[in-house]
Amino acid sequence: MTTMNMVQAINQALSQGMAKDTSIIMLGEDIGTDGGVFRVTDGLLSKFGPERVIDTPLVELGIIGMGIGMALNGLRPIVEIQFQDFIYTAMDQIINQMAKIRYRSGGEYTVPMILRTPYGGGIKGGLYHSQSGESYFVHTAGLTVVTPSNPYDAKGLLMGAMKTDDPIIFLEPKRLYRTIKQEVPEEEYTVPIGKANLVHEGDDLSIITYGSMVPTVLDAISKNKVNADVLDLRTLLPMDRDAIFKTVEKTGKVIIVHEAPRTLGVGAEISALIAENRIDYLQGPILRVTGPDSPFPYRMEDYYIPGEKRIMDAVSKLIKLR
Amino acid sequence: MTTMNMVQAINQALSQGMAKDTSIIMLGEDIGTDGGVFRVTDGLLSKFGPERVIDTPLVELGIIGMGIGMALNGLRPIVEIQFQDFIYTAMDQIINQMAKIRYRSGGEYTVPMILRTPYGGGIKGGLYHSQSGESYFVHTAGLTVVTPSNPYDAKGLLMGAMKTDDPIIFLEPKRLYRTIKQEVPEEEYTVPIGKANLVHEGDDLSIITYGSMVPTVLDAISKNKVNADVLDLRTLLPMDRDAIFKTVEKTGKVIIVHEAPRTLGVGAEISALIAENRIDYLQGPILRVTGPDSPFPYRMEDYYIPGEKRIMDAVSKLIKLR
Amino acid sequence: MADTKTDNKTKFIKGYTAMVLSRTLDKKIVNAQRQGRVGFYTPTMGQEALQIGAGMALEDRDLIYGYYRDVPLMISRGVPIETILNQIFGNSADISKGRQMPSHFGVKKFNFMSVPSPVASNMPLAVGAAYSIRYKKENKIVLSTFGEGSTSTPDFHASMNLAAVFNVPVVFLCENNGWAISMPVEKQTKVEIWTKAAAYGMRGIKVDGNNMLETYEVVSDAIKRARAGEGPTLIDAISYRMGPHSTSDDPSKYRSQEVTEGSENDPITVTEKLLKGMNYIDDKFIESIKAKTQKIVDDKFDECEKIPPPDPATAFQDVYKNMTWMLSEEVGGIL
Amino acid sequence: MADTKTDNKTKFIKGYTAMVLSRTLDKKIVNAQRQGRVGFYTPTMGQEALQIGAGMALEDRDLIYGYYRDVPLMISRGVPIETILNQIFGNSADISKGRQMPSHFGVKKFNFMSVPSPVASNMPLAVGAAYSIRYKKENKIVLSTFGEGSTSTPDFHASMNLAAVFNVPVVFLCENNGWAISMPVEKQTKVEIWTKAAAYGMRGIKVDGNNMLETYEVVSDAIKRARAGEGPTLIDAISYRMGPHSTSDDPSKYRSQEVTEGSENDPITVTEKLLKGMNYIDDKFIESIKAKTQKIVDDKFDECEKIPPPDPATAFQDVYKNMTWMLSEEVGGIL
Ligand SMILES: Cc1ncc(C[n+]2csc(CCOP(=O)(O)OP(=O)(O)O)c2C)c(N)n1
Ligand SMILES: Cc1ncc(C[n+]2csc(CCOP(=O)(O)OP(=O)(O)O)c2C)c(N)n1
Ligand SMILES: [Mg+2]
Ligand SMILES: [Mg+2]
Repeated sequence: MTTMNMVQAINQALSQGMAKDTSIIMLGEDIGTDGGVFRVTDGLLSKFGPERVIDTPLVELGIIGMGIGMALNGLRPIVEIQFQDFIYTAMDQIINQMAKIRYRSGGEYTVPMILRTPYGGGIKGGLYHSQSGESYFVHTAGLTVVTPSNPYDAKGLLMGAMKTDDPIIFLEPKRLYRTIKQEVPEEEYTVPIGKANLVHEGDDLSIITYGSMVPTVLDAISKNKVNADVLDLRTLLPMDRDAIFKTVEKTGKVIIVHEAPRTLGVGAEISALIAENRIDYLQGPILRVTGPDSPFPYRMEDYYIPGEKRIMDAVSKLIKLR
Repeated sequence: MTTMNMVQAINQALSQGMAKDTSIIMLGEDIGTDGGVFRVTDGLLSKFGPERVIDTPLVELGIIGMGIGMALNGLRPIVEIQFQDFIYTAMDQIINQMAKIRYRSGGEYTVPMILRTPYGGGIKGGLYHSQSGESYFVHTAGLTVVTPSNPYDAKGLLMGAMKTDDPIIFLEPKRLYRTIKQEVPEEEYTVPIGKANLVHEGDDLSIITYGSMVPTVLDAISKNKVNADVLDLRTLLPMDRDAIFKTVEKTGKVIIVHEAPRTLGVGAEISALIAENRIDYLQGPILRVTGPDSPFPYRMEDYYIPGEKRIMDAVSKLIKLR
Repeated sequence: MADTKTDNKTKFIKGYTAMVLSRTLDKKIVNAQRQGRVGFYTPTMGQEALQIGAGMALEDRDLIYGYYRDVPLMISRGVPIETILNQIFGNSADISKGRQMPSHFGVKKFNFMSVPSPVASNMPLAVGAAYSIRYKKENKIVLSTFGEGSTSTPDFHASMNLAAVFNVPVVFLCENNGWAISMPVEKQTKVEIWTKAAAYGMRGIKVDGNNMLETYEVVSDAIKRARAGEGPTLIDAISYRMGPHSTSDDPSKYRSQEVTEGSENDPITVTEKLLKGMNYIDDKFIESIKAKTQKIVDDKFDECEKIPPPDPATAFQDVYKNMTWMLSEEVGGIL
Repeated sequence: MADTKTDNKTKFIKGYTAMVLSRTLDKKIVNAQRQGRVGFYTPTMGQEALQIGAGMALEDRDLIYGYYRDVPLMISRGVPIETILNQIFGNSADISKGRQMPSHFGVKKFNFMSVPSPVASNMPLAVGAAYSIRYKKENKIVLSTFGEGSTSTPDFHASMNLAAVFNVPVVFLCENNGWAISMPVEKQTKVEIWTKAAAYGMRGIKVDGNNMLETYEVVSDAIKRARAGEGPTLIDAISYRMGPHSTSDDPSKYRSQEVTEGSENDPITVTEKLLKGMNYIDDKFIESIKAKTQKIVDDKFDECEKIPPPDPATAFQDVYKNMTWMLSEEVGGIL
């Protein structure tokens, strides 16, 4: 066990994965000599050489497309996109290629690859270095969407992703890159993809969240002594329906917290799943505490990202019922 | 009044709009000489000339980007994307530019433009000529998303869009292009953007739907004598919350029908809005009848698109309650 | 020398035979579409010489990242016409399980990558595959095909630059048929396509795509260089789209037909003249091969047409290795 | 002749003064960032000569579609440094209302279009604006700037081809500072940037971007052609990014500094030498202008720093002309 932050945990996962499996190869802008703008790939170039840690020209669709082609010919590429905000330039490659090749080829061709990218606000990045665009991927059948909320999960989910035979969008909450330190095993381990994690137990209500918002939620409830289940989804597609239903059945009161804009944010799907399948258990409205339906502001980012006040407003509303 | 199909109605709206307002200008692949692959722009080149009806090279991001630049300099461009399936190549221009310019410029710059594109299945187009990608746009603050379900609305909504000062995604349900004929006024009129249309009234339950699925729903309920409210949303962003709540309050039973995949389809947001605001009125689960979470198949498209059987299964489930 | 000559004779006659098969099949499918027996098709008429010339230059182990107008290329590679027809019908024998629109082939056994509709989107994949070939020290190259209209796309630009920068073993074959649906190449871009290669530091070369032999030479040379680690080439193979863009298209709206079947620029006419000039074939051979081919095509077409559609349940498999719970549930409600 | 000479003298001295102001402001902001007084910044040091040379060639009515490293260009256009500093602080006097990250300017009054982060994404907009200029018969041209790394993007390719095909009045100024974060231009693409113009049938030209006068000439010529309807030009202005990519970047990880302040390739040194050689300026002038400028920058910086942040409520306006009900509701819960 070593104490690590998320950057170190991801770096170690990459390093261990690449050491073991020579079919793993990395591509991205500034990931080599520079070690990545967030230093996540630091040291990998010198360990694995420029054939496996590839500094690429500035063209997201090209490097994702190349990754797909590598995957089709037997490799397991890991592509880094510098900021999730810039991924839209490659959306056709993601939606129409990466996600649909297994299907359209009748299962003849498969795309075992990982697309890593930092997302979310909190670093004073304004409109284009703060977005939480997970919905665009979660709506896309064929993709698997994962996001860790702590160093342990980051390493374990990434090691799991490296063994998966379908394309994975691995969303890294950049705000948490260095804020949480945790004991992380030096050895290899996997955290199962598709399984949520009940990170706090309580009887009064359920808070369902993921990624960057998990520490915020945990802080808010511990500070305010809220007796809540807190479910960290970890995988956004496919979602762990059983874990969601279990906590709903237990508490009957649900708050969903995420940073992405509300309209068709991931919370909409969680809410709809509950309203479709567990409505009889509900003792109140399903509340969403989310980023507003606007672009992400620079100076006022603390107003954008849900914080204690808004979480507690929702908690109070539900607690008051009955 | 003339009897028209949707192609004719849209063509007339474009023609009348362009005749009146010389700042309206059109761009797209094959929209000029060829009149568009669906013939929607037929005759416009000869009426308005090649400076205003522009046949472009094959590059969606370029023509959308050009449209934005035109809008910034005082024009009202209308861009046609040949199939919605191909729009992802331009997603960065749509999400990061078109939708965010008013905001990021502090309101100094605005983008009054329309992006028209046919969507949905039913023409044996397989994976890449059948997609219903509205969720990608509905999740994007800054856009307005409109989809007509009949020729009358198509003309009226489009004429309304031409007078709007923000970017509009105008989704044309290609399956309905020629299947419905209707009386459409020759003169100009607008159908308000942001307002849903109660296309059928009934007391037992509410079916909320839009675009290509409206005729299917109406057929199913009339054939099976279902006593339902049928709400045609017409605008998907922003949604007409009041109309949704009104019918929910009235019937307490809700089915949402759309063709797009279920997970984070527009139905998720409708369901979440109801679960958040009108849960006390509900007498049963909120059901979704949608396309499955898979790409769109060629040969088996009738299994993909929701039909009478699946709609009636949901109706029966709700009717049985109480 | 004598051997090369015999080799060439066999090769070219095989090429010509493939051209006849392609053309016969093409016309058969187009006619069947008019009768409502086929849903959709993108005719290849006019592009046989360049595709088959290129196909002849490839080894079986080489990878093809093609596009929707590559039936002659598949035929030259030896893909059975049943495989092609089953895809056209989307029946239960179709490799892609009836999922893709006709003309969107994929046959892994023949190293022919599954074709997407968004034009040029296969190109970056070709570059990645080529990179992986070198990384794995495989003795293969990648051939990537696309139309001249597709050179305007993001994917073309990305692929050209990446292929050049990484110096990977890929050959880009632009099937320049003069038209992108209704858009003539002159309005697509102001320069000749092959000249675009220079913008990436890549070799670019133009070839008469109606001449199977010349195309064969030029593609062979590019492949030899790629195999030797000398990097990618862009080949601009000039031909003419003799048919409509697709069976949904009416070219009379935007052009007058410049090359008709049997006219002197029809690549089949060109090839017949060439091979006759070399005394490789004669009129009798031509006549008999055409008749024989027609019979084969007619028979195979009828056979494949009879094959039942896929089991609807298969329409929703292969989204992932294992079906998600959402899809299982949804499919449960559908079937 | 005498007049032109006087004109030039005034113009070039003004240009030099703008360079000094740019450099002084740049260093001020970078230092302030190190002290935690500024959130982020992309230094422009090294690119002053080319930007101001270009700026001098423009008319006020011309439109600029620039990028995040264009402070000198804004200064040469006459944008007050308060406007720039208020954006850097994102305070309540900022035109973009504190919404954008520092360096992402936009000043409609000066026809400087709001800057996005995704590189090159302003370029297609520039082409559209240029089209609309011609359509509306306005006597304007568009200048679009971007870095050399941005030539690898989809947006560059799209814009170059569309501008050439439609022959619109746009000038593309590539600010070739040799680096895209850690990527040297030699690894970005195998050719010189200006040669890429030929792939689109566009004029391409290289210029010493450290030479304000040469850049002015070359840009003026391109603008003249654009204004005369002779179409677009790609200008490859060679310079060097003397600072880090941004205040978050540590260039020592990937390069050794090749041009330092005051060295012979520093564009300010180059310009001083040139103008001294023409007897337009002397050391005394240089000294006094630098001192004066420093004072102005220090004062303005302090002034702007004191301006309070925007009212939080404004953070959520301008998403649409009228606020949606969703956003009103959400903002209600936030404020
Ligand atoms: C990205 C994208 N945009 C639009 C289309 C619609 N479309 C299909 S084929 C075609 C023209 C392609 O022309 P070209 O590349 O020359 O190939 P050809 O059909 O002539 O063989 C267009 C515009 C598409 N398939 N993909
Ligand atoms: C589409 C996109 N991808 C990645 C980035 C991250 N990024 C910001 S600047 C930059 C390098 C740009 O280099 P260049 O175009 O040469 O301009 P310079 O910064 O040197 O002035 C990168 C990769 C971005 N802003 N946009
Ligand atoms: Mg073509
Ligand atoms: Mg640069």
